[in-house]
Amino acid sequence: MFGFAIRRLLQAMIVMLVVALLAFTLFRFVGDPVNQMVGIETSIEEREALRERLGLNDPIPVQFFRFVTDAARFDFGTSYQFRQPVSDLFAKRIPATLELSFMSALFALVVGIPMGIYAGLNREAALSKLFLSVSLVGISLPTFFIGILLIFLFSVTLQWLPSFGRGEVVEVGSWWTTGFLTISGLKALVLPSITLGLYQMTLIMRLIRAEMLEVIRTDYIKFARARGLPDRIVNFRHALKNTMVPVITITGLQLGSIIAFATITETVFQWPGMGLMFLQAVQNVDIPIMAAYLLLTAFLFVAINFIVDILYFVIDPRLRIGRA
Amino acid sequence: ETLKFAFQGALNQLDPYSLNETFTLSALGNVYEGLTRRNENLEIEPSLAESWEVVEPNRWRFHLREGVKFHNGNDFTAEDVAFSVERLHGEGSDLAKRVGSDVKVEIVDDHTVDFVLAGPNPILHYEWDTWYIMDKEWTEANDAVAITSASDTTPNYAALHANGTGPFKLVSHEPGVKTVYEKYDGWWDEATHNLDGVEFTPIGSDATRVAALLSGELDMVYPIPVQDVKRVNDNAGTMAMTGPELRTIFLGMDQMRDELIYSDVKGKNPFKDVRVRKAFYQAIDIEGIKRKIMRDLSTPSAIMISPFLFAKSGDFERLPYDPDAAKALLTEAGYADGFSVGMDCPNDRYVNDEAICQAVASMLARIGIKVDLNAQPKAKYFAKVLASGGFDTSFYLLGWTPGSFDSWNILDNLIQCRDEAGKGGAFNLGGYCSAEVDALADKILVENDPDKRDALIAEAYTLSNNDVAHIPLHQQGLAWGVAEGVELAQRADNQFHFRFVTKN
Amino acid sequence: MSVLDIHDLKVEFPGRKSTFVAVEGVTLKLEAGKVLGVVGESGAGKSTVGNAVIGLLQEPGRVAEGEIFLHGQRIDNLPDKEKRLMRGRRIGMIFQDPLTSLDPLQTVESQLVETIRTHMPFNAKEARTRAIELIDAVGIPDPAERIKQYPHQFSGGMRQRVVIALALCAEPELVIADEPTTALDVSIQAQILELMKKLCEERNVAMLVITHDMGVIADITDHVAVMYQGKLVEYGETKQVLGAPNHPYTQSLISAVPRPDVRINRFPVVNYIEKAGVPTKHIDISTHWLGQSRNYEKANGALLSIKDLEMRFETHGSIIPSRRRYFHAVKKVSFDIQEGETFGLVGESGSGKSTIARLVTGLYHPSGGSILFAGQELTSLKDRKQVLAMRRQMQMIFQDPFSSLNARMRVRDIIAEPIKFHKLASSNSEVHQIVADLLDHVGLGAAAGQKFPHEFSGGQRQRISIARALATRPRFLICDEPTSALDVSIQAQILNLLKDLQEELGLTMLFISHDLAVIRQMCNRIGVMRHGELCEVSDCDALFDTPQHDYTRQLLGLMPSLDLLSRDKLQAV
Amino acid sequence: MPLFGNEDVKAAVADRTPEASVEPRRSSMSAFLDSDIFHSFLRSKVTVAAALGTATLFLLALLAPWISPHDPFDLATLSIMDARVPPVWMEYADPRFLLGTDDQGRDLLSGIFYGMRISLIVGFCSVIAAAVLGISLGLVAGYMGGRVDAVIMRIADIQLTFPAILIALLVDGAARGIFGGIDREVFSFWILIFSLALSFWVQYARTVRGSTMVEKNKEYVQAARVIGIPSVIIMVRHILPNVTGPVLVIATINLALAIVTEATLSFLGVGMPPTQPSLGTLISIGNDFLYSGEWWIAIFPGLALALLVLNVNLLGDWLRDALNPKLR
Ligand SMILES: Nc1ncnc2c1ncn2[C@@H]1O[C@H](COP(=O)(O)OP(=O)(O)OP(=O)(O)O)[C@@H](O)[C@H]1O
Ligand SMILES: Nc1ncnc2c1ncn2[C@@H]1O[C@H](COP(=O)(O)OP(=O)(O)OP(=O)(O)O)[C@@H](O)[C@H]1O
Ligand SMILES: [Mg+2]
Ligand SMILES: [Mg+2]
Repeated sequence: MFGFAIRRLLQAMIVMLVVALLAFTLFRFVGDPVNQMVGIETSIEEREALRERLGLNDPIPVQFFRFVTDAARFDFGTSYQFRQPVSDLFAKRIPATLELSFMSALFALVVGIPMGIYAGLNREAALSKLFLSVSLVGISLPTFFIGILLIFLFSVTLQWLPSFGRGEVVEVGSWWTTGFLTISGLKALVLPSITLGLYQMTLIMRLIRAEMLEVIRTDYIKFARARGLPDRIVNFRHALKNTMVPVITITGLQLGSIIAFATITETVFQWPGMGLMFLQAVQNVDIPIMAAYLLLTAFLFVAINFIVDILYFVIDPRLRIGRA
Repeated sequence: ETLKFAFQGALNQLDPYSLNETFTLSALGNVYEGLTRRNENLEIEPSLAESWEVVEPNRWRFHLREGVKFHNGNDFTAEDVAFSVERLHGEGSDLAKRVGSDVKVEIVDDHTVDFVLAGPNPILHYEWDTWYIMDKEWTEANDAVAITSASDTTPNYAALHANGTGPFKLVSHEPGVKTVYEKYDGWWDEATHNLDGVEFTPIGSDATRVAALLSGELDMVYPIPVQDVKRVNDNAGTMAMTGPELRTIFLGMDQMRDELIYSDVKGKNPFKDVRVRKAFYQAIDIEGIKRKIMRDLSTPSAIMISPFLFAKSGDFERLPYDPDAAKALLTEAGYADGFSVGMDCPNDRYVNDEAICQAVASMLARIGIKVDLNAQPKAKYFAKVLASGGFDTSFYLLGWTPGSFDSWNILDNLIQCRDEAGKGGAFNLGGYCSAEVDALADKILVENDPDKRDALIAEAYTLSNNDVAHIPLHQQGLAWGVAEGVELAQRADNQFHFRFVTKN
Repeated sequence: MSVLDIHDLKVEFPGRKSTFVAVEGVTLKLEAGKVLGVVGESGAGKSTVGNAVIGLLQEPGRVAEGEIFLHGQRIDNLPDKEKRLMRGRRIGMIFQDPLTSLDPLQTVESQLVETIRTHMPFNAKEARTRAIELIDAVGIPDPAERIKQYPHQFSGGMRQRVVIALALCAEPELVIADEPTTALDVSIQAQILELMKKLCEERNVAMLVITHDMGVIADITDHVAVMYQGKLVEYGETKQVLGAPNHPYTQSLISAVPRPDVRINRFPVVNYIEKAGVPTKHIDISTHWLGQSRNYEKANGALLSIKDLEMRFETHGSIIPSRRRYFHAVKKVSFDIQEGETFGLVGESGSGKSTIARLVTGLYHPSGGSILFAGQELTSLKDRKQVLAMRRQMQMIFQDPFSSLNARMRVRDIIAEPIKFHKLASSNSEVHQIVADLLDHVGLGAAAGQKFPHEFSGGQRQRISIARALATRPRFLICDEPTSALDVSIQAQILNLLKDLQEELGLTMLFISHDLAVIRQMCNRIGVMRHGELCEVSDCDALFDTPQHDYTRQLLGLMPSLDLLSRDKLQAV
Repeated sequence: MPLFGNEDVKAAVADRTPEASVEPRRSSMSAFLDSDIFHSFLRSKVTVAAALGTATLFLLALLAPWISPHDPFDLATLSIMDARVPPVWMEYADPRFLLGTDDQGRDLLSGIFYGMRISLIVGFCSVIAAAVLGISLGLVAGYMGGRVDAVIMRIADIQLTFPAILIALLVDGAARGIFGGIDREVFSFWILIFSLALSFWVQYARTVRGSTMVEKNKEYVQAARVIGIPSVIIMVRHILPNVTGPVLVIATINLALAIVTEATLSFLGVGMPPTQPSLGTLISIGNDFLYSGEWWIAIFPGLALALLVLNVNLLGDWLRDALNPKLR
């Protein structure tokens, strides 16, 4: 188990390094940062001087080395737009994105899992078919369109829920702001969470259904029935637990993509998270922010993957003992 | 009362000298003040300077207001003005041109400052309403004398904090998220507003911004897309304020290169032929654009400046829309079958910029010109077409507001000859060049008599119009959304000042 | 009163086009403490009977007619809830495959406890005590400790014991065992059968054993029912049915069982069982295509000579060599095979038989030792041409007829592939002819070439495999358990076919099997393997009459005694 | 020891029936019409409707140049004065424009036909590119194993950290940076396909790798190796056809996903340009007119997109269940 963790950690580091290289090289070709930093009336000499000062004229490997060593110290440089350290900016934005992602994931799981179980156990039931068809709508419409329609319905027409922002946030400790503690904060979470979670919910529901359908055909489920166990035990203790292994993998990966897809939802709802900042950075060619965002997403993804691997050990005794 | 408003872009940082951009300057203008300011009608008024006079042709004297205190309690003195000039010229300043580098500052006494010029300049103070005076002690105490530069690892204090003399104090600022202001009780002027505080949120998406107004979450949003003006007006509790803006939108053509970069015409540059430029001009149905794209929220323009900024603008007329004449001109120039040309266009900078470019493309298609449209976000667009990108364009759409509200700025930036590197008319992307116009511009700069000056300007416009140096399209309109009970002044330069607001 | 009473049972599976009748007119009786065996070839409906009794017929199957009584109570029409209460409590079930019958994510204890508590009014602690008793009763040492483990920590035999414990934990009156030992090794099979028999007697339980293995029937049953195509064709006391079968199907079945005690030239094939399609054609090797370019130089000495062959598999990879772990699958094995001879390899599962076959064919690269084929050292061949020339002379027939043919290719393409690849024919039409001819020779008929493998039965597919192997005009044929996946009756046909072909073509064969009886019928010399080592090599008869090695003796002892079987119609050599 | 699957049991039954071996071969078409898959298809009304719907939409897209009342790509035929005409059943409508026009005076109906065509072309091309890339890498990784496998799968891991949206933003930016002033009309298409393919291949690679690892241990592969057939041919001729079932399912689902993702990218401004609008571009254009009463500009393309994707997804759903041998 320990050796396994070390190995995974090593792999993760390689992944991160490659991502860093990718991020760095890609961004070297996106737009011209100097144009973003200065106003429209700055002369060409001044621009050139700034370019020199920023090290944008150094040889590429030098720039990359600087990039990696700085990134390892969580120093992603200073944002061209905001004139602030990128790490500070992200520190302020991360709570918003994580709270949104958390709520969406929660929504996806809390709604998706029971629906999936039901549809898997009652394959032919009308309600299962309804679940399946309705959930398809979730993956048939682009996220941004769903978001806009929700705003149109719930904010503009019915005026029940806010259309943008996080509402009132409360500081918890010195580095976290939460919207969970105020009414307006909670209300503000509703529409974006649904928008973001709908797609994942659909996937999770379908995945659980498919896995359920397969598992209930296995010999051990047949044997469990032959032992006369009540349906409840067969379905939940045996079947559901066995569907969990693949479900965890995919859900884990999906969580990673929730954070990435938050970009769009945050744009639609003006949610002050990392994704919104990233998209603005792309538009303004704010290279430090873009680089940091990519590294951060990659890091979150790798971390989630790591946790998923560890979860396997908890769920699947075959691995737990087999590796030790 | 608290005013909650949203703008399309963000207030990225608070240093008043680091970004010469309308919204940033406008937002900071509530906290900081200049020696002068402009009222609702954009007329120059005394602000931190109570009065000024040109004591000698090259010496301007400013009498500073007494008893003014910065938000931190420091007194405002001549020292601060001198310091502000110095800082304005510091490295990384984006507003250095507000005060020419050859201008010397002489402190006469605590509340009198002289500006000594190299030559006469009648428009010296035209842009000083957005040159904000900073507190010397505060800036020095917080180690913020140097203007932020991106390579600094620690942020400049002044980028995150503000200490001005203006009607509002800054309470908190989260870039891109929220900025909170509070009324400054010690303001020297009498407050006509009734606000206790202001909350600003940037909302990038048009639909979301409008929704936030319609749903009653915000008191004011701007800009609102022209198509939503009606909806905002029809909605109970909101209304749209529209008005003319000073910005002129125009098309430019590369007349400098011997061969166009983006065209199927090889070996020569069709835009060097004035008939081709004229054909392009006459192919454009400006009324159609006005009605269908701008929804009547635009003023077709015959010259490159807003009629509000030039008294004689009524003397000019647009070339008539006439596709047949355009076609004939093309034929005459030897392009009977038309040609193709790449067009660069921003898609998030001006009102309906991309839609205008598309419409232009289809109008030109009617006279046989195939336009390959490349519309992109402003950052990428400017990086490509401006000097830093090597003027990499053949045909482009651009908008311009003269910061000084004066035509010389236009001649200087857009019409004057330039060289390959951009010396000269730095934003004359197409590289139009006329020795006569340049000579006129030089005269205009030093002419102190307003009438003579206007005549010279009119002559310059006539010359460049005859050459079809650019194709002026229109002045775009302003459209702000306001909730019921909120009254405010909509300035034509698209600056929003809280001191004009009342809310009940 | 009998424990189980099945009366005129008919089970059908309604299908899209027609209703498939899986079982019809089956009437059986089973007394307490007795064992009833149900035999029959695959698909005869044996499992369906078992499933019908316990009420777990797979969708859309249903009992269409007839009645099932348990201790006189009718159970086939009980409502679902009562059926569930009956399962486990009154009827226990044991499935074929212990590896998949247990939930891999639950400990043995939790599975036992939940079953016990479902059926009996025990609290958790009592249930646990009983679970340990049960595990002890089925002969797993150190039950209190082992019970806390997960299924994958148990060996196959132990898992099957756990399954038995689970089936018995509520003291049912009837136990149904559906092929309870098919997945197990011979030695473990014997232990499990012994255990089941013992438990049955001790607890006075009635047991229904479903199998297609005559050995199992002969060993443990009191009565036997023979099923054929869903019908009960014979039913009676085991001794009587095996010794003097009445029904022609039973007769043919019994005659097809290979025996360790007699060696026969050919298995009597009774046409009742399966139409082999077209009768096989005789091959005249001197004129036939298969005889062409067979002018290999006669090897001086053995055709295949293996010396000190070694094979290690890396089981735990590591960058540091000292931390790598290996599994030694083949240890210093040496033997020779003479031209024209059939050499048999026997041994329990995992003893390294298949690994040797793969090493010889070049699928694996040996870790040590040498393989000489016709005087050529195989492992040192580098030139691709030479390698191909060697490959062509050696072919292999695999164990599993279902996975050894590419399901996406037509049979004629499967057979034509080696011909084309080795350029053994000059034109496409010649290839066609050869393929048709080969199909004729393996008794499928040329028309079979048009079809896909899934349209054939296991036996027929094995014939296709043989045709494919013959297509390169090989000199040496390796058969790795070619019939272990087949019913005895079909096995007999395939073994006959192989024998015929060997005779006609003068093939040399390496014949691998775990079934001593089959080996005895096929081989001239036999090697016995255990744990990767070759324990003993001797002539066929000598091995059976005077085994030298302990392990060989043990193996021979485990063979089910088939004394009961009828000896009619066997042509002893 | 073999486990008899149901399929195998059936084969054994066929074994007993004398006709099995002499039955004349049926044509593949009639065999298909008689197959279980086809019948499960007919049984599900939803699926039949989805198939019909998909076919109709594909046909409309395919025939767009011939059935569209206007040519939305021919700028010369557009008139700005026709902009934002409502659908015919509303006031101020123009009978030339059945579903109204967009902000440039483009006929929406024609725009939808053409837009669907572009969405589908982008979808198909990216799915094919992703499938080719993913299948090849998956085959090689699964068959070769060891280091090759490790490297390919790590690349896949890295890839997974970048969802399609990010990739497209990056690729778009990079392409602009590298090629300078690129011709948006030409490049957007390739950039889209490239980014979508780049983000989808992993699924194929993982699935194919998994099935390949199962298949390569099957005896038919060993038989081919015993014959002497080289690895590449074994991969292509023997393994590939046996691992395509799941690939087909992924491809269907991916087609739907690609179309939706393309729409999202258009919303973010890196999709197809407005001069060659896909459905997504049309929606994101219309999006600006949602509150101003010109709802038809967004809603009709939105409906078309939803219908298209829904139908394809329904087919994919059914295919997934139908092709899954474990569920039969
Ligand atoms: N779920 C089902 N649907 C349709 N037909 C079925 C189903 N289950 C079994 N059958 C058919 O019923 C017949 C009897 O099957 P059964 O499993 O009882 O055979 P068996 O004698 O146990 O064979 P084996 O020795 O292979 O286990 C077979 O022909 C099979 O095809
Ligand atoms: N590729 C491999 N990697 C690791 N171990 C292997 C590999 N192939 C075989 N083995 C191991 O080598 C041993 C011998 O396997 P082999 O297949 O030769 O046995 P066998 O005698 O043919 O058994 P069976 O009767 O089950 O076919 C087994 O323990 C097996 O697990
Ligand atoms: Mg069975
Ligand atoms: Mg083997």
